[in-house]
Amino acid sequence: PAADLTTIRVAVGGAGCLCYLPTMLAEQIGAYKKNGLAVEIANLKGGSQALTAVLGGSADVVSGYFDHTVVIQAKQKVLTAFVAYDRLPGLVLAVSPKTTGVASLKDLVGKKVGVSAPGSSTDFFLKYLLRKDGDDPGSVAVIGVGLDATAVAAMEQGMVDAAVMLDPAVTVLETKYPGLKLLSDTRTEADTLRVFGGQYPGGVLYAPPDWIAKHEKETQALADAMVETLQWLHAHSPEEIAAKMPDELVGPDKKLYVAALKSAMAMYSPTGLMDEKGAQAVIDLFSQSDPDIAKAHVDLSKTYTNRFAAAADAKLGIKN
Amino acid sequence: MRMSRLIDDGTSVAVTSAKPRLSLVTALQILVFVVLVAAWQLGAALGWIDPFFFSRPSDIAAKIGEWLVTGYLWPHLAVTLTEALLAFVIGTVSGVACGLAFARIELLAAVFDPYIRILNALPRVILAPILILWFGLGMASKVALGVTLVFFIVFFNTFQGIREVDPVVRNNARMLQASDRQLLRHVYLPSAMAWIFSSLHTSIGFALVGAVVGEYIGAARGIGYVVAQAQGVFDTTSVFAGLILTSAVVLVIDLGIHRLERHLLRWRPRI
Amino acid sequence: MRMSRLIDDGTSVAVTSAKPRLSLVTALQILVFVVLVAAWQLGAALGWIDPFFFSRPSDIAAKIGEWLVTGYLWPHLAVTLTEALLAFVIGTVSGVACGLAFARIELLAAVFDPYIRILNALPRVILAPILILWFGLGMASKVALGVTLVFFIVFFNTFQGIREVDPVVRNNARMLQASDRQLLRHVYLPSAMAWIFSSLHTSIGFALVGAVVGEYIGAARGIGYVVAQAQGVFDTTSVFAGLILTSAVVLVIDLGIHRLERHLLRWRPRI
Amino acid sequence: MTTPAVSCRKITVRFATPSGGAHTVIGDISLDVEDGTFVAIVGPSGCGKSTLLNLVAGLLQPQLGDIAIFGEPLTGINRHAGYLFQQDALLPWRTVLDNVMLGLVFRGVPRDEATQRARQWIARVGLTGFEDRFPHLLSGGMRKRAAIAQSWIVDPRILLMDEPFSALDVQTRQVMETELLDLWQESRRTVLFITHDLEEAIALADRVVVLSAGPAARIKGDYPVALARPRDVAEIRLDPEFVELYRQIWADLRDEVRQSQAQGFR
Amino acid sequence: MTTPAVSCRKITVRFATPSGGAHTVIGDISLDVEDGTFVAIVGPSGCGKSTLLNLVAGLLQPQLGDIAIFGEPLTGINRHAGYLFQQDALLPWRTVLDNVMLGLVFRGVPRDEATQRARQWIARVGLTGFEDRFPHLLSGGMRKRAAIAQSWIVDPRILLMDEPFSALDVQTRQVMETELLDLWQESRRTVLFITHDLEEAIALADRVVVLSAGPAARIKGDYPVALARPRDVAEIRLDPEFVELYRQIWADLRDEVRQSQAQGFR
Ligand SMILES: Nc1ncnc2c1ncn2[C@@H]1O[C@H](COP(=O)(O)OP(=O)(O)OP(=O)(O)O)[C@@H](O)[C@H]1O
Ligand SMILES: Nc1ncnc2c1ncn2[C@@H]1O[C@H](COP(=O)(O)OP(=O)(O)OP(=O)(O)O)[C@@H](O)[C@H]1O
Ligand SMILES: [Mg+2]
Ligand SMILES: [Mg+2]
Repeated sequence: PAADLTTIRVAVGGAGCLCYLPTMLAEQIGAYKKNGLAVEIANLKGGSQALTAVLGGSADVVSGYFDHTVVIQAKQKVLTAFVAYDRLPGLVLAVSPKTTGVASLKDLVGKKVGVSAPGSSTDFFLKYLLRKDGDDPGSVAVIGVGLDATAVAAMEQGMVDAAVMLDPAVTVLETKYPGLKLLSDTRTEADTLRVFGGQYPGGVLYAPPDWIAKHEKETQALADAMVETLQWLHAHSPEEIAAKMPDELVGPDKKLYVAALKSAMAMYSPTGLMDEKGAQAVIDLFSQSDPDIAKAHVDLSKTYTNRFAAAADAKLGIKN
Repeated sequence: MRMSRLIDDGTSVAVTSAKPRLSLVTALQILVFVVLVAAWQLGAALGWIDPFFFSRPSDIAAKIGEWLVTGYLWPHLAVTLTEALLAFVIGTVSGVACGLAFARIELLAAVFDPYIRILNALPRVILAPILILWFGLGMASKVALGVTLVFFIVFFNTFQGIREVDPVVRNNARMLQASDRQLLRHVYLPSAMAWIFSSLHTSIGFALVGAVVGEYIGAARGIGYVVAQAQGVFDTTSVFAGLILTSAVVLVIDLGIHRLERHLLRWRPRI
Repeated sequence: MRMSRLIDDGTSVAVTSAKPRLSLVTALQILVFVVLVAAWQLGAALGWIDPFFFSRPSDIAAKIGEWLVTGYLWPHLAVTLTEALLAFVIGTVSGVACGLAFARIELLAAVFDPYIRILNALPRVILAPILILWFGLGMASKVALGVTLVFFIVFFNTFQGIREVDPVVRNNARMLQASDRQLLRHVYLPSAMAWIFSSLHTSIGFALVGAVVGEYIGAARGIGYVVAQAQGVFDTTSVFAGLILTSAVVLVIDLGIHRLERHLLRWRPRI
Repeated sequence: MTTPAVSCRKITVRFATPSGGAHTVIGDISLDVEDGTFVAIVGPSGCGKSTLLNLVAGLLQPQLGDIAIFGEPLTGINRHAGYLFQQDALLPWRTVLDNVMLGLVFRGVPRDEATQRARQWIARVGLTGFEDRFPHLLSGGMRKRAAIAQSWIVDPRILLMDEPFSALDVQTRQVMETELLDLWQESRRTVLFITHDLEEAIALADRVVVLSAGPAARIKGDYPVALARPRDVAEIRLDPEFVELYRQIWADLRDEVRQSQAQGFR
Repeated sequence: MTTPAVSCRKITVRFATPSGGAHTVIGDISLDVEDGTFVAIVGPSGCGKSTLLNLVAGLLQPQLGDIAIFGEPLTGINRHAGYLFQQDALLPWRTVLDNVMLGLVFRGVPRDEATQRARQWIARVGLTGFEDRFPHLLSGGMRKRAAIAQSWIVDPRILLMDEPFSALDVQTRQVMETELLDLWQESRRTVLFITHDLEEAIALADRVVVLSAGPAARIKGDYPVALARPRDVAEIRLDPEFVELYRQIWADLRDEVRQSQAQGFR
């Protein structure tokens, strides 16, 4: 009965992004309910807004990118991730179909490159790639183009020469322009390893440590639900997953959704555990890009805990 | 153009430049609608308009039909309308009240004038996260956003409307020993009424904008939420369907305002 | 309260309820400012206000100082102001023109009335992607967004202002054989001037809102871009610094509008 | 016979009442005014005099009947007429000078010439020194005089005047009356002149039309004034013919006013 | 000696001119009005009559001099005065009935009683049947009559009237004049009455004050009218005493008007 369920308010920074899919899928397959939770998902315009909402107390838990827990430490706030459901970041650096002559990162110098918003994970990702390649990040003009239709339009019309994008936007473009040039595709493990030298966490559930301390039971239940969902996810085909998702999240083009899901499947972690190397990679990346974060000496141990996910794995008998 | 409304007794002569006839107006309105929609549909069919970005009228109609049949839309619409109406009422009442106070108390107006202008120039949408902070992710933050839009529109018009009062009429009431309250009620408010109503037409739209944008930035339900989600999955049809439905509803509310205006301003000479 | 402005010749008697003296007003304005800033700073120091969300006045001032010294801000400010001013001018001119046309041509008004209201009720921010699609990521899309906000505010007020013209004055001009153009220029426009100016005060703010929000959603420069970047890395200080600076600039523009208004409306009885 | 300047045939005007009924203000009036005649219209307050002038000006269309101006049916504004309104009708956003020259500006007279002619007219109505005042800074009588200059400067073929002199003191009024007669004598325009002052009506007009009390006002009497021209508006009131005419019309008018009062007063 | 109802001491009023200078309208006027007297004020158009009434009403403060009402210095609105304005001053958003009862409503008279008294007054000014009309649907004279009822109904101790009857036809005017005299006879209020009609001034008043032509108008003459009361406003004009007084004041006034015209006209 609903009365027995604890209500948890989860803020998502853009529910349409496939990177956050497990959050919604858990609701659809009844994983939250099974674990005694009633989850209310609020959709926010971006990850930073979701984070702000949690810090301000209007939501309990964020389903968002892990890197925010790193960035926020520079502001003397601590947020702790307790389930990492993406083991790859899913960021793609694609070249506009209108632009010719861009074959490598070097060719981007002096060009306009779109990111979802200046200062966002996509922005940092771009700068990290450039720096790693030995280019000056200041040599490209960064333009905020959002994540969805705006980004697609900007690429299609050649308003930007390249852009960092996420799915399903990448798949939309790939379907329309089959030969789309991708300079980096971290939806694949290979590219992720090449770029970051290890797994690199994308979407996680995180919350303030004192909330976790006060809500051990609920946190564990969330972790349990999430790991169950991940297991379910890997046990089903993209078509079956798409069938479970609500229409408004699948959108009008089911084929496209399934296609996007296919390329995203590798992204989802089967265990919900954080890879320490990956977490450290995030800190390194951001310390390089942002002097404030470098100064803050981010404490890795505060940014995540594998305690809950490990317990969930144990319950389900998953071997790590 | 006539000096006043005349009674047409049927046998009468033709009257020059009368109000356009209702049936003609309706016919033209429908014509405009049909032309626009047909152009859109045709443009999409011929590939001039990319349906990926602009959808198709037929799809939108189908989507609206689907929503109405499944009842998917009602709870979202109800939330958005409640927010918009609350924002409208709160913004209007506070705008009129502050407009009155500022117009009547010169010192207040002089001192706070720059502050009001600064607030009016603040991009509220950027402040939305702060509003969410204060008011949470529920209705309150959307209402607050709407109020920040409505307030200024109503405020500036009320303020100016009050200052437009005919000084002779005002002096007449003062000589008839109207108290300050009575002056407000019997002179300033009725005199400013045309101004206030003019701002209401703009602000009902902005109240809805506030609600929808607020939901768009962060919410768990409402039209803005629906639209944001649809935008995230490239469902342009739903985006347009949501926008069109809300506009239609505002149109109905605005009609109500128009009726009220006609009643309250029936004392004015018709032009 | 006085019927009209009197000349004060120094030797004269005390005049009741004169305009509040300028120095007093300035003093009070500064007082309000100081109290607000002090409360803010103190609140932050005492932990009542979380500087993470609201920053501190001292930090904001330091940030503004830094921007001014390094010159970081100027190009962004220039872009935003250009966009806002363009939106303001285009929106105002088209709003006044349409307002005039609608007020003068009854059929036009009757037929397009519902369409104007629907457009007014559309949440423009959601349409921003479409505007970007049409106008690109440069200035044009921001100007367009600003125009969609300014236009309606000016339009509704102009429309109403024209209808408020004193019928006797209008008939007098017609009997003096004013052509339709002359009627517009000599009667309708001056008569609607107070209405138009009232809407300008609101719309200069909205022009800026349009520019900043447009940049916030997608741009390579401008205050909105700066603010979006700062918000992305939780740099509240820069967010507030950006907002405050733009507001200050709007204040200056609004002052100019106010001057112009005073000049153009010098014929009115002072209350 | 020449075509009359103004010809009203069986005019009826009704207004809607707030309660939804109809209020017949003018009931079946026919009136011809020959070109070049000076007609004064008198009648009780609220009987429909201004309404009649609005009809001739083309600002109002009758429910029944036709109006012809110089033989042409009147549609829209009467392009031959100048109208001095009963109410304040100066453009409040124009100075006295600009207001007075307005009609000339509308007719495309060059600015210099218009200014010069306006200054002359301002002098004739005694407002020299107030050229650059806005209307709200003038006294009631001064506003009226500015309006007189405004309507006379364009020298219309038909001059409609609604109580032009009632806000003026006796002396100023005589000056203005003399001015009007001089003007009329020169150019022989057609004048329709509403006044409450019967002496003024007789002193100025060729013909005095008495309207009956409303509702549904009719023409109660129509008196030719055969007094010699040119007239001295002050002296003529002592003329025995004048006195006799006054007595006649007054008797007529008094009945009307009594009736109107019987309907309205007490 | 009793305290005067209105006492003006060395009043000077200046207005700013558009060119930035000062225009002295009233120059050093002193005027005492005893309680219960009926004072008529005459003077050339634009000399400052309305300005003087605004001063007494407390709507305008003089640059120099003091005004006392019943011995008390006047600050702000004059609470003892009712004011019938020269311009249209009815509330346009109120019907005739609501306008007339406004003063009573402001004073807290119960609605029923106020309505009833307003209806009586509407009848007295001959507007029965027009109670539910808005002002813009009335003729000029009807609006003026409604305004008269509006200002008389509250029966103020001091009644200020600025050309109340000039928009009325001769007969209605006589009715209203008689009405005013009756009212005044009953309650002996203090009346300040501006008119352009010298006959009216003498017929009604205890005292006729002649203002000089502006700028800086002064009191040119102050004539007591010793005619017996009660008076018949129609008959009294034939009284030899009346005629003599008229001649005297007229001579005085004519000089003023001539001077004002010399300054302004031609
Ligand atoms: N626009 C209108 N709507 C309805 N009734 C009107 C309108 N204008 C005038 N009337 C009515 O028509 C009648 C005649 O008005 P009109 O102004 O012609 O009178 P008038 O003879 O000029 O009176 P006065 O001498 O007082 O100016 C009045 O009863 C008035 O109430
Ligand atoms: N608000 C004002 N500002 C400047 N000048 C004014 C103002 N009001 C009146 N005046 C000037 O004061 C003078 C006297 O005006 P006032 O209205 O008192 O005249 P009046 O005697 O009532 O004339 P009338 O008989 O024409 O009504 C006029 O010259 C007028 O221009
Ligand atoms: Mg009239
Ligand atoms: Mg006056």
